[in-house]
Amino acid sequence: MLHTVNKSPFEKNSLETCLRLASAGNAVLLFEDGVYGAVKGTRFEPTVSNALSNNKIYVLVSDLEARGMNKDNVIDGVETVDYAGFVDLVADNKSVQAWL
Amino acid sequence: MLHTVNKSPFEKNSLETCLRLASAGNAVLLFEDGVYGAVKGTRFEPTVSNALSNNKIYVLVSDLEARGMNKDNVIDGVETVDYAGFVDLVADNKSVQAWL
Amino acid sequence: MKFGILVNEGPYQHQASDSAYQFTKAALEKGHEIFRVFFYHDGVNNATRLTVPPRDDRNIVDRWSELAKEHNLDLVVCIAAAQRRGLLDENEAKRQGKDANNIAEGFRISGLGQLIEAGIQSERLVVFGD
Amino acid sequence: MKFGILVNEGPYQHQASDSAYQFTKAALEKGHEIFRVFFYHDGVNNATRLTVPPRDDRNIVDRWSELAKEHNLDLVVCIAAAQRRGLLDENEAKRQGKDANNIAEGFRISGLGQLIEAGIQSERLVVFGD
Amino acid sequence: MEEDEEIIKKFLYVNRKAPYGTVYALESLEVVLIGAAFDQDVSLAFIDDGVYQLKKDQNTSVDAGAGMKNFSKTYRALEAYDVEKLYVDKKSMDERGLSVDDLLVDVEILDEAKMAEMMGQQDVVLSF
Amino acid sequence: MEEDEEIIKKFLYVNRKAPYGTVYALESLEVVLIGAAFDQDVSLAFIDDGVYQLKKDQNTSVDAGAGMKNFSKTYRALEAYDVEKLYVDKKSMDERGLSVDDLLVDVEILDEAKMAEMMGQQDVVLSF
Repeated sequence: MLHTVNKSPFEKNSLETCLRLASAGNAVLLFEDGVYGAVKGTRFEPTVSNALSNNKIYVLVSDLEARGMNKDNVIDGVETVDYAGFVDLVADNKSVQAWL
Repeated sequence: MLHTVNKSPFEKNSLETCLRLASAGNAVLLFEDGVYGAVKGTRFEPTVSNALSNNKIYVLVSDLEARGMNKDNVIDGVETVDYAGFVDLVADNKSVQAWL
Repeated sequence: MKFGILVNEGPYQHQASDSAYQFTKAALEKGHEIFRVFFYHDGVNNATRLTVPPRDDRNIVDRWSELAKEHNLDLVVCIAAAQRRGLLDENEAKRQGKDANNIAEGFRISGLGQLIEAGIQSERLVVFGD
Repeated sequence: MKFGILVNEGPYQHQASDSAYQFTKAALEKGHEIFRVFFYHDGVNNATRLTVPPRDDRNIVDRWSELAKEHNLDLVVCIAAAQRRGLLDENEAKRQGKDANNIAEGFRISGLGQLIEAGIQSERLVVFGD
Repeated sequence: MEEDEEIIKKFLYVNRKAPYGTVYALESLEVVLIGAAFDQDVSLAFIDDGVYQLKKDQNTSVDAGAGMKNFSKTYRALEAYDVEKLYVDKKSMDERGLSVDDLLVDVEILDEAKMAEMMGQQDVVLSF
Repeated sequence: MEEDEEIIKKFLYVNRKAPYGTVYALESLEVVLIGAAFDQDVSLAFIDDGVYQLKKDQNTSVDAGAGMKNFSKTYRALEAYDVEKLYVDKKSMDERGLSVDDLLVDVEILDEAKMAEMMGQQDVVLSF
């Protein structure tokens, strides 16, 4: 199962609830303003780093670059994908849940 | 100065930042989904109760009633107002800041 | 007292336009003056005459038009925001080579300067949004 | 694989429509099939032909229309959501007694059943919103 | 709908937003009602502020000021449409000081493990 | 604008939202630019995710995928419009691990007491 989160964890509670309710082994994609959750050095880094023991976490690189960051800013263990990679994630998982 | 908050404290960080940056003596009005911040028995009751020592806090009664609550559900010390009261709050304060 | 009102969201999706309307009505009932209601961002979508809401629900656009008529309100739609979102009056439609327009009675399209002017001329500016 | 796409927000105000477009394009480039793109809530505002965005910015509506033409996409606008927000095609305008319509090329207006059908017929449904 | 006749999928509607502040709760319910005609296996989840959609005693009369359409009674009608699986997130209820007595309809309260399990079984997840 | 000639008010623009995810940052900047012609006393506050509006190295080229208009350089042009009072909330920077070196423009970092004081001096507060 793939979870998508498009909101900043500073602004909204979507990422928090997503990580609380995602089953072990589920994939999580951070995109749009959700990419801030994937960034090193923020207040949310520990939360996201811990989640990596349960879930694969991905971040959409174009949304990261639009916001002035790149792969080097991403928490160790979080993988960057482009839109083609986003499509593959959807295809590879049985269902997709958007945490709007 | 009057601060308005229209989002639920569970969903967004507006109330938290508003209370952090409101000066002592400022008024705060909770309306729309912001009214959940005025309700007794929630995780945010202590935060809002504490803020009452610095700020007057008001809640719009029609938005409270739309959401299935009334004056009896409101934290002690938070005052209910109707739209006429909202207008008075705006008139009585030198400026209004909406925490969108 | 003279109030200015800023509406940042469209009808139905967010409560902002409802709240702004109820506030404006209450202010008028208390004898205050509304210098201007300015519609920005998706707020410009409040100005379309093409809505057909369900019969058992409120008609947000008509409510604004009627309030404007009754109290001679100045309802201004931001031209830049309106262009992005497809709100046009007859003149704008002609100027842009569009074959239709959709603005409702009582609204007029103008520039962002009208918002700044509302801030200057009003004694209070109240913002409604998401 | 067969994908369905749901777009819940209008153009420009939120990134949802941009993301949905980029995703749809990437899926097509990878050889997937798009069963339908369904526009709901403020998403219906993506279907207006009256937008005039600044020249140095993308034209979200045209982009969808062109992608639909190129790949024969089924772009469906929810009728109930469209009525609340003032999106009409020629038939709907006539039926509702409105003097103008604003739907863009490549979009069609239909019922919510089309969303459910997209859920049933597509192997994956991907939702973009606020 | 003929071609759909033999496909029965598990549809989950995820509701995480409060009513009235935005239209999502109302328009989500409209999808559920239309969807009921398709004979799919439907579940509704109420998480975070979505649990407030089910709060009793909602009153939006124009006199009361909000002037919006009160759609809360429609949740009671869901049973008649064979929509009977309403799941509520326990933590969301607890954080808001809500109990089942505060809700308009019968629901099943799920802890995190059970909610996650239920979500994992779905074919189509609609979020608004 | 003749009648406004002698009124000079303190205008504050409050920016609390990240760029690109929503249009608020861009359309707020458009108001600031138009407003600059009115000779008012203008300040901008960047709080919460609003500080991300000022992040260096924003890249939205179509090739890169996002395909949106990069408006970040406009913040650098504000000085030419005599918009020079840019205030940034210290806690928002700290929580995001950002320092002034990460920002496109010169700003003044304010602690909570100073930010509250500055806000209290304003006549008109515009939030988007």
